[in-house]
Amino acid sequence: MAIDPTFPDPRSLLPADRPIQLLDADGTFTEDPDWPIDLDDAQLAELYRLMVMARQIDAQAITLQRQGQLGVYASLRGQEAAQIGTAFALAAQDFVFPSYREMGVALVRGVDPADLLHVFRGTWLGAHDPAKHRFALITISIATQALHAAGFAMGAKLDGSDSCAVAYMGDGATSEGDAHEAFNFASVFGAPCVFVVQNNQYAISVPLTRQTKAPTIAHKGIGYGMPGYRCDGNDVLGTYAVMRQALRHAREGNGPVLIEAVTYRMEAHTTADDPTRYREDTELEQWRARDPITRLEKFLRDRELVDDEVVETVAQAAKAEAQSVRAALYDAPHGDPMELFSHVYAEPTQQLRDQHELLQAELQGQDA
Amino acid sequence: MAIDPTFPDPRSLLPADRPIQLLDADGTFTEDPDWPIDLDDAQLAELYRLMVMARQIDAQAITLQRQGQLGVYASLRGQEAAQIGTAFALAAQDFVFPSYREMGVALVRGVDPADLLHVFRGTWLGAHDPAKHRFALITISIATQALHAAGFAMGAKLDGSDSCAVAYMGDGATSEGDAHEAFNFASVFGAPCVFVVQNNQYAISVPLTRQTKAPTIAHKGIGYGMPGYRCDGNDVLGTYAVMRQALRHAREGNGPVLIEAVTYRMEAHTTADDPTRYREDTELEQWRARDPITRLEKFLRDRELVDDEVVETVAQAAKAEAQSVRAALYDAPHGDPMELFSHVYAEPTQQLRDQHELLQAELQGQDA
Amino acid sequence: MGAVTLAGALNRALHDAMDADDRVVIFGEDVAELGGVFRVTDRLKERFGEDRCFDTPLAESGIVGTAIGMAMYGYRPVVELQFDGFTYPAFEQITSHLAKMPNRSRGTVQLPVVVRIPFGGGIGAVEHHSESPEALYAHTAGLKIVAPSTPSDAYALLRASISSPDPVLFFEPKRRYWTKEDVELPVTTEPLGEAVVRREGTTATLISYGPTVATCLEAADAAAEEGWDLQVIDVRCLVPLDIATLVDAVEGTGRAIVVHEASVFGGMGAEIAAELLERAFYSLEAPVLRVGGFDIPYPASQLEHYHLPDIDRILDAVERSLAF
Amino acid sequence: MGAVTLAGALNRALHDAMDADDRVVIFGEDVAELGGVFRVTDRLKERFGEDRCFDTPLAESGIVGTAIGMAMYGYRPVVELQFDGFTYPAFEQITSHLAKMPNRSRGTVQLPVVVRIPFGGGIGAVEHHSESPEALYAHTAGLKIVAPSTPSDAYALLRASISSPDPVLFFEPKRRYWTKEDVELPVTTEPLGEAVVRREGTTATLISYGPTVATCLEAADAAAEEGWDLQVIDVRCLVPLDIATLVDAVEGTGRAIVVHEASVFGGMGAEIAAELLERAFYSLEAPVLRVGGFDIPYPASQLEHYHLPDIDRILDAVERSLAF
Ligand SMILES: Cc1ncc(C[n+]2csc(CCOP(=O)(O)OP(=O)(O)O)c2C)c(N)n1
Ligand SMILES: Cc1ncc(C[n+]2csc(CCOP(=O)(O)OP(=O)(O)O)c2C)c(N)n1
Ligand SMILES: [Mg+2]
Ligand SMILES: [Mg+2]
Repeated sequence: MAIDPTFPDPRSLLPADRPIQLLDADGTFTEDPDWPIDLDDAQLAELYRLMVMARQIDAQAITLQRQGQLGVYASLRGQEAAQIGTAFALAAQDFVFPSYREMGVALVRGVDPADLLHVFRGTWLGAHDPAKHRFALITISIATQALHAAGFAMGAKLDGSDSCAVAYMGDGATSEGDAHEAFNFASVFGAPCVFVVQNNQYAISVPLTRQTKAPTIAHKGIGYGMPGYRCDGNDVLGTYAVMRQALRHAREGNGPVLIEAVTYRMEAHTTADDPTRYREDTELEQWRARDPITRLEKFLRDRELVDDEVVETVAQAAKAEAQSVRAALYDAPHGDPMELFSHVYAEPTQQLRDQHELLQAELQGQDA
Repeated sequence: MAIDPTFPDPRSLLPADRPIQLLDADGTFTEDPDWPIDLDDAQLAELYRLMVMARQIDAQAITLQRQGQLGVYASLRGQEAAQIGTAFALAAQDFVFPSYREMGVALVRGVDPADLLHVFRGTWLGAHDPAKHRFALITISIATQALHAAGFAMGAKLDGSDSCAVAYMGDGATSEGDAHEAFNFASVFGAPCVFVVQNNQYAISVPLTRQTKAPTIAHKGIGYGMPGYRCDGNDVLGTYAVMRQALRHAREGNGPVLIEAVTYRMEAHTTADDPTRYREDTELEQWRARDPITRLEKFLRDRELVDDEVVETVAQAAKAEAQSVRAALYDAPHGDPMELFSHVYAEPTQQLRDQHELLQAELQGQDA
Repeated sequence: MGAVTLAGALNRALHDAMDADDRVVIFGEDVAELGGVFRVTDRLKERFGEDRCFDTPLAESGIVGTAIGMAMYGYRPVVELQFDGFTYPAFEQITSHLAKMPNRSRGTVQLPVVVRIPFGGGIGAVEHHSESPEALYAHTAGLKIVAPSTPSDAYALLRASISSPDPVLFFEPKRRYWTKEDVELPVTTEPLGEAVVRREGTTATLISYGPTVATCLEAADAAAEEGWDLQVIDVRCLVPLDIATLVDAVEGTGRAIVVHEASVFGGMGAEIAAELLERAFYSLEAPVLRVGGFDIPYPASQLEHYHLPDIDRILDAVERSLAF
Repeated sequence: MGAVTLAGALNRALHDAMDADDRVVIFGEDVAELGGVFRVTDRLKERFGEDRCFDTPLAESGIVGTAIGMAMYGYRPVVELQFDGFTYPAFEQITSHLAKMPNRSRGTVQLPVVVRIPFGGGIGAVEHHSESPEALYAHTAGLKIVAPSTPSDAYALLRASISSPDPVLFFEPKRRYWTKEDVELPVTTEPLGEAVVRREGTTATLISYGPTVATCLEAADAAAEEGWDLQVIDVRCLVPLDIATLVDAVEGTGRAIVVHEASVFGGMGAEIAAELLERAFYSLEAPVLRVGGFDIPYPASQLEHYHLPDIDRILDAVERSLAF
């Protein structure tokens, strides 16, 4: 009745007392032999480029929403390191199951950001092919995608493949029953799955203290027999190193890992939200000082991997990309309404055929 | 971003390496200053009486089912210490939210066992008044009652009352989303709630290893910032001591506690189940040697609180009680079908009035 | 008299109910600090304190499940599920417990719980924020299902729901939150289960509830120009359903069209049509027709106007009805 | 030819489907070691190994949610939810994902998942083990809903469901698991979406599915003694619903009665009645009547026979229909 003696010391599943951090808020790098990184200069520069790009497109999306071009948009500002560091560690064969805030991850996966934004625009419910970039459609029902990731990973394991599934989710999402069931299924089946919780301190207006009394979110791992890693989510080298280790752990058949990336949502929850109702500017200031891009830039400048010119080039490229996203969306026509009836079933039912006709008649009536 | 320094060492929330045990399988008592007990001789004898009673009525219920008097029955055999030890620590004002296997708890609360069995008989969906003994109706949808307990405890806290809510559940139940949400709500609201998980090693045919890879179920507590206590569920003094402490913790405003009582389901899952399909006799033998009643009896004999005569008297009383339960059920008439339409709403709807009439006509037609 | 929005009327109803009975407590996601994503619970925390109006973790089964426990303790919880599409995680607690507890306990346990649900489309929202799941709940005995269409009804019916000894799912027509009405609150509480004739008419009867009642009234106005005199009935409560009023209406006009946003297949229109068929068979001069959303997943917002029943679709149905 | 039970036919269908396609995997609570509480998955683990048939933790949302992920990987999961009343924890995964994914992904993601659900009452079970929740799922576009009534249909329709590119909820009439039929398996697979006339007749049409088809046939036999010649239609698939066959029938007899165990209010009978009203208006000599369970929580087992539709209740409805 004692704990199985072959079980490694359960305490080894707990996160360390302080979050893993390789790059501090000032951009000072401290190596940690437990969390090695293997990035060459070009890769470091690429991380920087991706983060700047993400921020720029994000800003463009907010503008587009203000101009009535998007229905709503959920900004990732402040979370660039958490997203891009972790996504950068993925292998091509891995499959990502995002929430609605993962434009940074999408960028790394090569998904066209305009396609993602078409969903927020309301052109279509889904506008990219998930199989192509191994990046699922965004998920709005909180935490439900974690189960899809667990199931995908169970499939990968059955099939003997070396794909990992990765679920991205928020701090609030950890409260849902589905998060729990996903952690548990992945762990019971030893499935190669990594759960990346971006703890951005809020679920809309609800702060973390109202979400859980756990010492940290990473402390939830032990309850499933999976390691919980906790890292500074604004340190792109830290998030990369931790994700790299988590993927290796999962890929080698050791089951899932829970990662808590401690970060902050610098913008409103979505463009529909008014955060002044529930949080103080001073908090924002504190986090601004921990900006993930600034610190990476400092680090790269110190290493002379980046100078004013590079910074400018990257900024211009990001602006150009944002501009092309804008062009793709601005006043884009809406989709073909007759496609509403497609893909409900492989073959339309009698009702769908009738309704197809009805809508066609309505549209012709309006034209007439 | 470090763990809140005012937070006590999170590791203090973890269970000890070995389950808490005061009375070993041979009935030898070892005091533990961390888990004091305060029972006088009469109370010790009462624990014994209740356990014998529970076993006897349980056996009677199985017989009644075999004789076609109950539709189905879920035996608690083997779990008497887990149930009666914990329930014995309850205060009158506490409120119990059971699953379907808690006849032992019900006995301690003073619920008429015949009333509980009427539910398994199918006479009514619920046959006792939950408010009277502060014991809710049995719950069959796994883990759902844990949320009712959490909500009740939230109410008690808002009201400034000193009631605790207690949810009983199985090891399998810990896999459901509702268990997770209940642990979390109780903890976030600091509600006086104790979750008693009777880990009887199986959920129907599914063994614990297929239910969770957690080091132990008690290790789930830390993920909610609540202490996880793990005890030998076949030691009635241990379960009592642990529950007493948990209730004190909760009642004093420290929030919920998770208790794992390690025990074994000696019978089939229910009378409809065939356990030979999924478990070995040798396992049963091992657990028979850890029987909760035998060990308490040994202890009481050693203390000279019980002798052959007492044992005989208690056995006779239990048999008499089981006999009266049998009498209350055997060939009892079924309920009044016209009551089916009552209590659906405080006032019946038009449909219900029509259907009431329809059924009345049908019954008259049959009489005619 | 002042112009009151539907959201404002709901806020006032919550306020007045909390004032009248200190067992009324409000909780859900973002209801306290933020005042709800639609501000329906605005300032209630400030006014009544955080014991009476508080935010919960993000878990809908948790919200309804703990509301049940709180009601068993003696409170009258009024909880919010943030959007229609997020009621589904709470489906088991609603269907297996909230609905059944009074009956299975033979009346010894009452659950005076109100679950508020902003529902329906037309606000340009993303997925899962525009659903009309009322039929998914109306099929389960034990739940009252309410769906107001005007500010004064929103007030009156929410007060009645909070006072009801039965559990109530209260569907708020979210695209009508900003609809205004000149009315002095409080208005008298309406009993649950009474439909109301919103407009008298003789050509045919439009039957609706929630957000599409206004659409039906607009359709009736437009129809007047074509010489059709349409009656409009606001059902208000789907359970209990006021069949007498509906039968009365159809006995008058001989023709009925049920209008709702939900997909037609298996929607409330089916139940209403089936009831009218049975109870007003000889009065029906045409089949009861159903106008609703298509039998498809709720579409992306730029396409939702194709999906939602509008004046044209309603009048087309009137025409089809008249052709019988 | 040999006598095959309905449960046996399902077991054989699973076996043959696994044999034919090694992407077919089976999981759920107690399906592997135990072979399912009704033994429908008996010996599949022994035959195909524990990679193809395995037990899961006790969590229904988990079962359906991981089935979706597995299907996205490329498998064809056939999962079991142990009882009708335990489908509700999976409601969100079924309604918001399983049903919608193909449409929202514009066909790029297919979800060939079958969810097996033993459903209905009449077996003397405890609470939540006798529900008929089919209407709660049929209202959501994107799901196919199948409910066989005979062993050979059970085989044929389960094979068709597993082959279907669309997600299917497969409702198994649990009180008919032991019904026998003389049939040689495999039988040819039936396409999903075709009703079948089980008995020809001219007086009136009984329309049913799943467990109550047999009751209807018994009622028709009993009615024959009274000189009534009842037609019996087994709908078999609720979605897609074979309306043409139903309309045909009603054009023949002029009278229809829909029979199911589910509560009448908001049940499938409403949809069928509303469709027939609209599509066969001039043929109806009486309203389409509905015979079902009462609008109450499913009762305790000793009282369930009062609740469930039986021969008397069906014949009483025939009489009422004929009185029009
Ligand atoms: C099941 C469900 N409930 C409620 C919502 C409404 N909602 C959208 S986002 C959100 C907060 C999510 O917080 P978190 O998980 O921390 O992610 P973040 O938005 O901070 O990235 C809520 C409550 C939802 N989308 N899904
Ligand atoms: C939501 C739900 N799913 C499935 C079931 C079917 N079922 C009844 S008991 C049981 C196993 C429960 O195991 P556990 O929680 O360990 O309790 P035990 O029976 O061992 O006391 C299952 C799967 C159920 N009752 N409720
Ligand atoms: Mg967050
Ligand atoms: Mg168990």
